[in-house]
Amino acid sequence: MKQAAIDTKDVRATSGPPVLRAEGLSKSYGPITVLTDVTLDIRAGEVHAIIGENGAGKSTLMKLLSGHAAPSGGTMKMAGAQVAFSDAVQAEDAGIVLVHQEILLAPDLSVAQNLFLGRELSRFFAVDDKRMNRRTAEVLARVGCTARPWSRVGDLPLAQRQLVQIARALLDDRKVIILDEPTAMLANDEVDALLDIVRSLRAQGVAVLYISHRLEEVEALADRVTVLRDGKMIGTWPAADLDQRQMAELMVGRELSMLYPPKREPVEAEPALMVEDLSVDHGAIRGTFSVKPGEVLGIGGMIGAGRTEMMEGLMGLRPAQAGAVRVNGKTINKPDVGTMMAAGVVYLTEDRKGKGLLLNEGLGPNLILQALDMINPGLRLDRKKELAATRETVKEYDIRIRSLSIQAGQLSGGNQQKLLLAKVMQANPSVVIIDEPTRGIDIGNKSQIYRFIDDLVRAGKACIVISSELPELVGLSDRVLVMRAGRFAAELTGTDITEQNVVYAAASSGNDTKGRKRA
Amino acid sequence: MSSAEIASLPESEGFKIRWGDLAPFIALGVIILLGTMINSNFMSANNLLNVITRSAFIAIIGVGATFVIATGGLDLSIGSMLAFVVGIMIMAMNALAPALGPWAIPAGAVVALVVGSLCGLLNGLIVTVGRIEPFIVTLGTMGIFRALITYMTDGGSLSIDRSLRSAYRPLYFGDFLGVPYPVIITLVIALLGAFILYRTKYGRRVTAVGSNSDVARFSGVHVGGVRTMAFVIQGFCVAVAAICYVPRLGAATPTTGQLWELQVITAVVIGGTLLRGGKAHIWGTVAGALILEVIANVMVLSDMVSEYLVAAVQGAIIIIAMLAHRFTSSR
Amino acid sequence: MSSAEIASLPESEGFKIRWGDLAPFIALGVIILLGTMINSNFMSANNLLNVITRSAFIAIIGVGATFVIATGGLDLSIGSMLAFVVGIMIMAMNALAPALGPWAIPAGAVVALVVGSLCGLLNGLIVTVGRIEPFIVTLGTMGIFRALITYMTDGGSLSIDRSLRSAYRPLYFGDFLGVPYPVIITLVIALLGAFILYRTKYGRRVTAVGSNSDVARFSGVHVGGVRTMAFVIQGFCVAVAAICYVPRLGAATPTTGQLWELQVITAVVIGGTLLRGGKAHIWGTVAGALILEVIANVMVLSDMVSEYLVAAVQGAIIIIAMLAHRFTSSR
Amino acid sequence: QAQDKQFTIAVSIPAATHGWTGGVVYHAQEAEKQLEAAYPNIDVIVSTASSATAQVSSLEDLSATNELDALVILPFTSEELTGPVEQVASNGTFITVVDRGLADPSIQDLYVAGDNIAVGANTAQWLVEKLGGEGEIVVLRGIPTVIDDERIQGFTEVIDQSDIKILDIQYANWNQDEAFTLMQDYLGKYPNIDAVWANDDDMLLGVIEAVDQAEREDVQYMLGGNGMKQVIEMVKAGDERTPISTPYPPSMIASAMFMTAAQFAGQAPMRGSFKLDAPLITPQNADQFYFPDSPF
Ligand SMILES: Nc1ncnc2c1ncn2[C@@H]1O[C@H](COP(=O)(O)OP(=O)(O)OP(=O)(O)O)[C@@H](O)[C@H]1O
Ligand SMILES: Nc1ncnc2c1ncn2[C@@H]1O[C@H](COP(=O)(O)OP(=O)(O)OP(=O)(O)O)[C@@H](O)[C@H]1O
Ligand SMILES: [Mg+2]
Ligand SMILES: [Mg+2]
Repeated sequence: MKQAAIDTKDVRATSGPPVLRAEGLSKSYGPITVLTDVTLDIRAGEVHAIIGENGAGKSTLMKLLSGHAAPSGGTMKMAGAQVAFSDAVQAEDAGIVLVHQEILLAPDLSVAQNLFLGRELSRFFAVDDKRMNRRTAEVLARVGCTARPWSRVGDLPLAQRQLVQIARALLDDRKVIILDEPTAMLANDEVDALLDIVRSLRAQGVAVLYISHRLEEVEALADRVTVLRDGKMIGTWPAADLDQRQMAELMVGRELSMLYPPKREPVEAEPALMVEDLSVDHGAIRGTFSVKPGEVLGIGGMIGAGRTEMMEGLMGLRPAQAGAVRVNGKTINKPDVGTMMAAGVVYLTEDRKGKGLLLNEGLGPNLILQALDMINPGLRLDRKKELAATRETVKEYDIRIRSLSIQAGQLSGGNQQKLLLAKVMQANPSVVIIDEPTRGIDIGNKSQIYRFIDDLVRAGKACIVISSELPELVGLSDRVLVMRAGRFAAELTGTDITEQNVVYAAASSGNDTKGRKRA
Repeated sequence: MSSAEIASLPESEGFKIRWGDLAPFIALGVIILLGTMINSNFMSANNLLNVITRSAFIAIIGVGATFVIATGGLDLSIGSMLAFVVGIMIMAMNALAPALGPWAIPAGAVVALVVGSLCGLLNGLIVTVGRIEPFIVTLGTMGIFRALITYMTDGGSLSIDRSLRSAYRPLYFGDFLGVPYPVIITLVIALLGAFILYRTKYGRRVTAVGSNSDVARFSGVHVGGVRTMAFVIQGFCVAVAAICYVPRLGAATPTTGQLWELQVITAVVIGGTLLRGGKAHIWGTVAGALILEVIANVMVLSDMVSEYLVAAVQGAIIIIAMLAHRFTSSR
Repeated sequence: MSSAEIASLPESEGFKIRWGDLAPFIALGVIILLGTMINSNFMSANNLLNVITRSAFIAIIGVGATFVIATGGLDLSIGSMLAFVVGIMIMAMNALAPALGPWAIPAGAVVALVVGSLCGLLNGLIVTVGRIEPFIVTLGTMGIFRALITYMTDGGSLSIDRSLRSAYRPLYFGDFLGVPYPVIITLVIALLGAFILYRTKYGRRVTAVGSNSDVARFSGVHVGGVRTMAFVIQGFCVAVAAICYVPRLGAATPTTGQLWELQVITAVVIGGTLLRGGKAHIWGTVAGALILEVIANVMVLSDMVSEYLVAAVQGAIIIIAMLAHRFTSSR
Repeated sequence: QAQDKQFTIAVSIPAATHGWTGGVVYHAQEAEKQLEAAYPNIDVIVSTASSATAQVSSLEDLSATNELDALVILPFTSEELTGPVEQVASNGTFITVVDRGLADPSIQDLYVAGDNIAVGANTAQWLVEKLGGEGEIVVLRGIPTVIDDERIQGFTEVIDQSDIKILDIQYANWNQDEAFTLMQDYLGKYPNIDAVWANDDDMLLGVIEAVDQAEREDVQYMLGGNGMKQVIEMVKAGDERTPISTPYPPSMIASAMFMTAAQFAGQAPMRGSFKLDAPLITPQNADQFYFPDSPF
């Protein structure tokens, strides 16, 4: 996978002194224990990968190490001396910085303002914007982010925001840098750039804690691997001793079956969804496409190619006009989420925190929000049905929780994704558009989601999958459309669907997402 | 996780009553206790009935305000809107009285409900279609309604026809099995509000919109519609309060309902509804209205503060009550 | 705007002025145009100077309110706080006058600044340490300050010593090179506010806290401190307004500054600052204060509307102005 | 003065925020119509203001944009308006002050005064007589302003000389609702109340409602003030609990306007002070104080 990223594996001595040592760390939220007795040491100049299933407690452990949460038990030592961080700032002062799995930036501030928040540079009494912008531009360039230092963060695409977060961690010299799923929102080029950065950090003697569900990255990068399962530590191994399959099995605690289901036979049918000359954001994005029942249509392209915008436009979530939209032969005049859903088309957003889930609501309200009218024919809300649907979903989608009264925001990232998927499926759609289906999903659950999509399509439904993860796109799709700069650049079918072809089509006329016209 | 484990997960329902949600009721209890200690007359049936009956207005309007605030809105026009609706209702009743006799009262009430809902609709449409901050919109309509009632009363007062007065009076002063009608009406409105908020699809959408309007939009919720409807509910509740209000003094004046908006919003917030939206407590609002009314009552009954300082003590008590319930209920 | 265009722009700064940010100034222009058409006297130098001078109060307090609102707070107590500070200042000046003569004026002004800042500190501490909604806290302190001024004036009024009157008067009525002092003070306060907000670390943190307080906290920003400081700045600005206020009216009464909070918040919001925090426009606030004052002035000059309806027309104009600039500036 | 010259008279009064000021606005507007009809060369500009600050602003606006020959003003408060009116007077404008005198009386050319102290004192006098110099009473105050202050002052000065005890005194902001609520609480607090003084007829209506609801027989007298239409009707009808009121007619603004206009109509130059009496309104003389068309 991620071909470009994987070169010869650099095996390194991992006997440096521990810069940070956790002893018997545990964490509970009220009666719920999410982490028990984790002992771990992190050495200077190593890349230490933490892997585990969704909800295993990886992010929680990282929050403890970086002062974002206080442990319920256990101790931490730096260079032999016991430390306790009362907040993230203390940890940062001690040289430990965490890049969150979720985006944590102030949307109203500029990139540079976010990067330097809390430690602004100043001259006399005034902040020195020039210098901060200059330094921001430098780090942004280093992580391969094309955003400008003065762009408002709230206006940036998710991937760019992720890079900004990483850039923030690189601004000062650190002893320990923790990256919690930094690549989940990135596509190939950015991932490569990031891996290079991690390697150079290691070369400078920085300890990097690295969390990823992309095991190929772990294999390519890590010196040691620690596996967590159900909040417990399974063990730490030199990365050289494990291959991807072994890692996966250690995480899941059982043998894994095939990742991708076998491809289906091509079907002959009228398209389930037909979109003619859709024009989004005043023509910045245009395209015609259709998908048949029993087909998975993959949409590839680089970040910023306009895939998300195209689908949001189709659903009436941003200004758009279409020549024609037909669902199962029926013409839809003015598409919006409601009418599209009634016609059988649903869209699963890539921004699960901002646009997908009500983070401070429980599972039930989130689950049934979209399909309220279908689940409840009258005006009344049937809470029994809601509860039943919630229980059903927790089981069917294997959402790992310890109490049904948990809030969506308290779920681990991967479990949030599953809840979101379950939410759009409540509407019982015939066409499902999924933007980044497995963002932040562990390997065991990935195959589960793939199987889920396969079942769906075999049951005669149609599926559009937008994915920046090439193996996924290739492994799932019956047909792939590749977008470049707001237009469809290529259509691949059958054996033409390969990672190389997608990459080539996505980038062929140069790396020019910048040239894209915006209104 | 095995399915056996899932089945054994605790029921979510039984879990819903949280300590924090009880805070306004506890605060109410404490203030009542205080009142009892300060003046022995406080606990007299008569005094309690007076206070509870009086709180009906703020409570009824508060139910509507809970909807608006839960969607992330705010309505500053409610006090003036009340005055305007009262004015229109009295004019309608007076005009209909010669023809309909006492039936002019229900007819006027219907007029009030329609006018109130329309006023709410106006607010809602300007906010959603015009996409202007509710604060500004309702500050504007506050001025408009207030000016209209001043105009309608010529700056003086507009009283209900004598012939209707005695037939209408019992709606405020009468009771059913000892429970004053305004209290019954408050209960009905609060029950209805709670039903809509907690037991209907619309209620779900209200909290969804208030909690994250983008998520709601992406889930196919018609955000503008939900918001507008909340303002309409608010207008309807104002009209119900107006219907209970007229039999009490029988007149509209330019000062009718002045500054009630602040009282209503305070009641809603004391009740545990978040001003930024997404969380709504109908019964908390009712408790909040009672708290305000009881504090005012206790202030008059107690002999301790100079008349100049009543407002200060009242303000301080509200802050202290909030502080107390913050520090008792915070984990 | 295309990214190509962005790239061709010079350095960052050129980017900051957005079309939407100009909206309040355009609205101001339109309303001035309207005023000119309605009454030929509107454009007279005398009238314009009066209006601009008068708007100083709301503008100065508005600068402080911009800080509070930018952090996601709200201060309803400003009107009463003004009255309270005016009262304390007059008492201080009168007490010092026999000893200090005209020097009692600057001494009293210093007292006012200290008292104002302390009042703001009080609000800020209750909000941040007590973790209570600013709406409730400042509603409470609004009652407290109002009661205190009522107490201080014994329900009547408290006027400044005649001996100080003439020495103090020029601060409102005088001018420097034709520019009235209140206008100069407003400019200084707005410049200072803009500098603090846009050019200092503290200002950065103000918007960060309003935009996302969690992020700010993780970044080592002392969120409570920033919020509290914003309230202190608000208190300071109220005191500055009080210093300009006294020479104009010479007395404090229990109704001084009543409902100014609504005007100030309106000015801030019209100016483009978001009520939810995270975005602040000092100069927009100043324009907003001018807009409100010009509308009131035009209402007085035009003889077209019944006295009763002035408030209605004023409310309608504000809404229409907001609607207009929404629809002209939307993308 | 010559008939062909145009005269401008500005009238600055409080906005109609409650009953009495509503009456002021009404009478000012009526007088404006009558004056302009009677004297084509006189232009009357009526301007209302909702606070002292707004009144100062409107004074500035009026004098900046018009050549004012006369200003008729009912000031919000004495102290605050003194300076600004002085400013207007310095341009040679004829100043008529209504109701509340300025802090510096030399500024005003004509003063038509209501006597708020007398309103309180006369009512108190009557009460002392009726109650035989002893008893227990409660008082409702208006909005904390000079008018309210003066009335209360006049009232308490007289009461203090008798054995009547003022049980309680609280603000009800000249608002019917608040008066109703406050009276309910008074009734709950005090088992015996001989009389109530509401200081304003608007509040009196709320008080009566509360007493009626409580069916309290001990309350012998409920008195207001200002001469509101509804209350005069009660007085005329010989109501036992409200047999009197005190006039504080909002029409004084109209009188002031007519007197001011007389300066320019040429017949009668008028200067000096005209103090309106606050005689008791009794069933016998009530007709004189009854204006069925006024909103107040
Ligand atoms: N505030 C909280 N209250 C209760 N439970 C919580 C809270 N935060 C996290 N949890 C629970 O802790 C467990 C571990 O979550 P964590 O985010 O550490 O998982 P993770 O290993 O990072 O998973 P993923 O790969 O999906 O990101 C989950 O079951 C989650 O629901
Ligand atoms: N170059 C750019 N400059 C500014 N905003 C951009 C740019 N590219 C994309 N965006 C914004 O990012 C969001 C998502 O981007 P888009 O739909 O183009 O990405 P995509 O092709 O779906 O890629 P991915 O979802 O994998 O990030 C949209 O809101 C879009 O406006
Ligand atoms: Mg995680
Ligand atoms: Mg996308």
